Amino acid sequence: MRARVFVTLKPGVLDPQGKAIGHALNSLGFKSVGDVRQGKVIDLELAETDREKASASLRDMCEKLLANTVIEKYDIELRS
Amino acid sequence: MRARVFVTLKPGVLDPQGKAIGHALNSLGFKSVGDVRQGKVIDLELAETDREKASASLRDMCEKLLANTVIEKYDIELRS
Amino acid sequence: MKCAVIVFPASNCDRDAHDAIMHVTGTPPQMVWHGDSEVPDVDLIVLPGGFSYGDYLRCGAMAAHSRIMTDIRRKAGEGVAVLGICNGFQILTEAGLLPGTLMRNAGLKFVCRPVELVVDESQSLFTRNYSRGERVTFPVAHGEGNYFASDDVLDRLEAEGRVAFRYAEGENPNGSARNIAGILNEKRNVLGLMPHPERACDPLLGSVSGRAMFQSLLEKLS
Amino acid sequence: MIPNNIAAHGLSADEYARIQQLLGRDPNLVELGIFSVMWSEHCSYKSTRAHLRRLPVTGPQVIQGPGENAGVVDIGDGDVVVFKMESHNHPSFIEPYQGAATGVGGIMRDVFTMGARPVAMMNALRFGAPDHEKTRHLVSGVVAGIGGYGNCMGVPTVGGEVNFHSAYNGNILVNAMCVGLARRDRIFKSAAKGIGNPVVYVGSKTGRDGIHGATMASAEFSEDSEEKRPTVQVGDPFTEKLLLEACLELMSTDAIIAIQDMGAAGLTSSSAEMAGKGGTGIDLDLDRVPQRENDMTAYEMMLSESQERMLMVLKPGREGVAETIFRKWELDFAVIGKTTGTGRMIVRHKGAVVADIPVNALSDEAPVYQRPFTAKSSPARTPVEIDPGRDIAESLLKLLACPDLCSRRWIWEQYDYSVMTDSVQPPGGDAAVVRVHGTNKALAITTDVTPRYCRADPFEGAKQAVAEAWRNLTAVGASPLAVTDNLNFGNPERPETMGEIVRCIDGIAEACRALSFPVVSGNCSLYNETGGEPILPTPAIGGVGLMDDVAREASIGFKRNGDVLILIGEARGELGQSLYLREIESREDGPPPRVDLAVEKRNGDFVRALIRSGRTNTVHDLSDGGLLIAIAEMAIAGGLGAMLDLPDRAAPFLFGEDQARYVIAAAPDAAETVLSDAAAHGVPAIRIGKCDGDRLIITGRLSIPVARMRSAHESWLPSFMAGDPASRAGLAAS
Ligand SMILES: Nc1ncnc2c1ncn2[C@@H]1O[C@H](COP(=O)(O)OP(=O)(O)O)[C@@H](O)[C@H]1O
Ligand SMILES: [Mg+2]
Repeated sequence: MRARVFVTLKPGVLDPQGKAIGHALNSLGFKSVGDVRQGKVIDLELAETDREKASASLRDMCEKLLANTVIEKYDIELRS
Repeated sequence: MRARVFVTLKPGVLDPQGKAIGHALNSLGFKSVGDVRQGKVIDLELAETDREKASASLRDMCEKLLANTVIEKYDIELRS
Repeated sequence: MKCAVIVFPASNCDRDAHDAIMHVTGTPPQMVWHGDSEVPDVDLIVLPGGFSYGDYLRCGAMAAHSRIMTDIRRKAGEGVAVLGICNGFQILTEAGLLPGTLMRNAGLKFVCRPVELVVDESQSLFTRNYSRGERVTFPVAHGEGNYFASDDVLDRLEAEGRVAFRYAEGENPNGSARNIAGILNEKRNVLGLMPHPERACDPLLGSVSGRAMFQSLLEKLS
Repeated sequence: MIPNNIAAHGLSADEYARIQQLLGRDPNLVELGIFSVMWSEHCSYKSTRAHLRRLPVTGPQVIQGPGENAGVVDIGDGDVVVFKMESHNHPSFIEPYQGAATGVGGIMRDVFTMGARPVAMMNALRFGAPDHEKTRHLVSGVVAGIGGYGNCMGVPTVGGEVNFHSAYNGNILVNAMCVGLARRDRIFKSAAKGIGNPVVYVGSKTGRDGIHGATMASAEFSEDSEEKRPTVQVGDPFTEKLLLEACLELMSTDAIIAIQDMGAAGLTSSSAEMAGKGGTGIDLDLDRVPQRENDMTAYEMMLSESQERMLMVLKPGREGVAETIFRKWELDFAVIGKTTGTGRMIVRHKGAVVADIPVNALSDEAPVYQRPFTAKSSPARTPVEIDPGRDIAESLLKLLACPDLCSRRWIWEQYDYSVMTDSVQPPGGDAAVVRVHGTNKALAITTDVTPRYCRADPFEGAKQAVAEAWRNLTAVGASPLAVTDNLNFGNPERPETMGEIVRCIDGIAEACRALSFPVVSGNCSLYNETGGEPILPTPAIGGVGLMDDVAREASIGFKRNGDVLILIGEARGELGQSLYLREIESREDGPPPRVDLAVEKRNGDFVRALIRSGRTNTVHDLSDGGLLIAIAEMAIAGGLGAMLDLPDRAAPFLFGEDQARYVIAAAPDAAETVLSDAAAHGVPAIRIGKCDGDRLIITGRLSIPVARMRSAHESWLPSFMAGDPASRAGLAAS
């Protein structure tokens, strides 16, 4: 099974990089760009066929390692 | 309109981060984890209502700034 | 004073920490491999700077799960002194031994330069040889030293006198909240800081203001 | 073999015929690939080899000259310094971050392969004109890449050089130098000796990274999907750091017979070179090579340039010791073959022999060319006409802020220059000073070349590059030891370019010989040209010197009010090819300054003796921008002004780039001795003022606050770089 995990900053946590990207886009002439936030996406191959088990295990991975829950939240997407 | 841009390494390009994450997950006991690849996700607010135009503009942003097309590819997702 | 320096994969200030401790205290610390299950019986554990696990995913995130960390957590709980410098600080926050986290520098670039710090708290194992308000110069060298915590946590750190070092006004190299450069845990036996005291122990290198930290520890822990 | 395919592999018809003759048959595709990389300019030095023989490479201090992974020089007490410089120009233009990062990784491997721990990195960079559309993007990516790799390795990057010129618009130069320390009796080499010894692969897995561009065009790959395309090499400094520690750990045992990093042309060149040098044959079994991708072909594996890999020949029976160490560091380890007595390189894949080539056909039989060249004659030494009415203060401030003279702080603050706690002189001075850990000795390191001089007069220009490196080492108090060079030029098949190569090599040879400054390692990077426009000839010189007592070092910053300023060396007012001409008069012409090597040596030896005797610890050599710029830099570095009393106040005197000169500052009583000593040694020396206050003053002509000079000097690069969206958005390090 393949899975995709999104790790993004919690709302309210300042994202200097996202802000910098927004500025850069504006100065490149993309005037319609407003707020920008940057996060991570992690694609994993799992030797697991049970969706429930895969989900649970991914949540566990996020809590333990993939996200820093002081500032980040995560979302899990199972694929195929 | 809100948009999400995924920037990920092209297949075949070495992903040292992904490799290290996979390794770390394995040694944390997540034995079912195989290949891992890490990418970026960029969420943008756009003051644009036309989906076509938004898409074109996002592609342009990716080519010009958001992705390093020598080693990365991008995918665009329009939301709402 | 018995001391251990932990070596993680791609620690790179382990030797510098070793030498500074040796230089100031006269006793060489033991170098302890991250894969070991136990730290020997010591008075001070140092988590050195570097790029443990390449700083991949998040700085310090993978090292925080090293085998040795279980014992470090236990010993810290028992009151053994723990000093995390730079990457060591990042590891301590990732391991939950210190609150908050270190985000990417506000300037988005790695920054290496000597910076002026103000000692904000001299009541600790680590800082008792400094006086409060004293200015010291330590080099920084990091890409992710921008200290972040919620306002409550920051208020509490300040109220409890747990901000050990701040960047002097106008010197903040990374955008860190309230100019915080180093903090103590609640029991005040764990210190994490981004600047490098071990690079400030030799007059040839421009500053010796790091020595007082190792001297404080030596006097208190011997 | 299809003619197209031969051309796509960069081989000429004659070369192909020679291959057929050496093999006694047509090569197959794998063999063609192997020949193409081994006979490439990069690996075989076919255009330069005949000329490089003219360089002086020996001396009592030299332990290993050119020919191994890096040069080795004795620094006493059983210690040796190991160093080399290498280019990663083309990859850095394509992908600046990864190109520069893997350049750093590659040169570090060259040094630790020899058994040395890297202790310092330098980088010599050339970019296009500041207003060229790609320049900012390339600067931010290259600098981030160098920092990204070097910082993670924990090796301080302590200096370098940067120039901007439109001749580099389409071909930037990224030359990285690594300096390491080893024990004299623990040096490792690459000659595979003995028969039946295991050949071991360690480090990262092999992928389709950076496979020779020819693969794109060759038949076998024409219908490949996007997935199978060769890719840009991505560096993994984390793995390299583990590889470094693991290799040094293994080197402390006696398991290794030979070791060679896998650099350009990876497995092919490392195995062929080890066997070639050892006079053995080598058998490789590609099925045992750790692979990152599925279904890799033999061709791909032999040509892959995946980073962070090493090949070793071990003593039989020591595989276990080695494997334990590499597993501890969580690195791949595989026995992939053995040395043989056949003198052939035999490669097997999936049970079949896919290549069978006499080893000497790849090395000894590689082509060497005497390419035709036209050597430029030296330009006439007619006086350079300038506008005498210009305001000095304005010229000074303009020069201090110009791209080639302004402060490089924006760059070096992105490099961890203080890790390892031995960087006694960080970037910003004439040479970096790095203490030999745990001793009172120190190394001085510099990189130099002035390409505009080399374009005008390749011979004088190359002499100047060596002289400037030697002078920079001298200016901190070091005895110059030896040189590594990085010869960056355009297309050698053009006689004018070949002429530049030949004359530059002659100039280096002459200067190195005169200064007893032998060349112990180096690298050539040719074909740096786009659309028929070659780069400026850029023979970068990396110099290393030794100080016996690190406490006796000199630095450029003014230190005390009242110190007397003395100009050492003769001022002729040479403005040809000067920055003054270029920046103030908008002209790049005239002859470059003359280099009199005997005078250079005499003046330098005198200055070094002054530093060692403690008469001065404030010294700056004169180079780009001349006397007034040097004094301004000294004032800015020390935060202290000066009151000047000069015999001449015209631009040629103030901004001329005459060689063999220094400005020193000494306490008043020491200054008297300096002047009389100089007279006794026949060294021109005149008093030119004193350190004083917070302004630079030439009574009646000039009075500028040091703070004003500092802001002019410090602001250009940061404000220039602020114009790069990717840099501002922090995306350089993607
Ligand atoms: N790319 C770079 N990386 C680090 N330091 C650099 C770089 N370029 C220049 N520097 C430093 O800036 C200072 C001035 O450089 P330069 O003008 O080339 O010196 P010099 O004229 O003495 O050779 C030196 O200390 C040099 O090491
Ligand atoms: Mg100089």
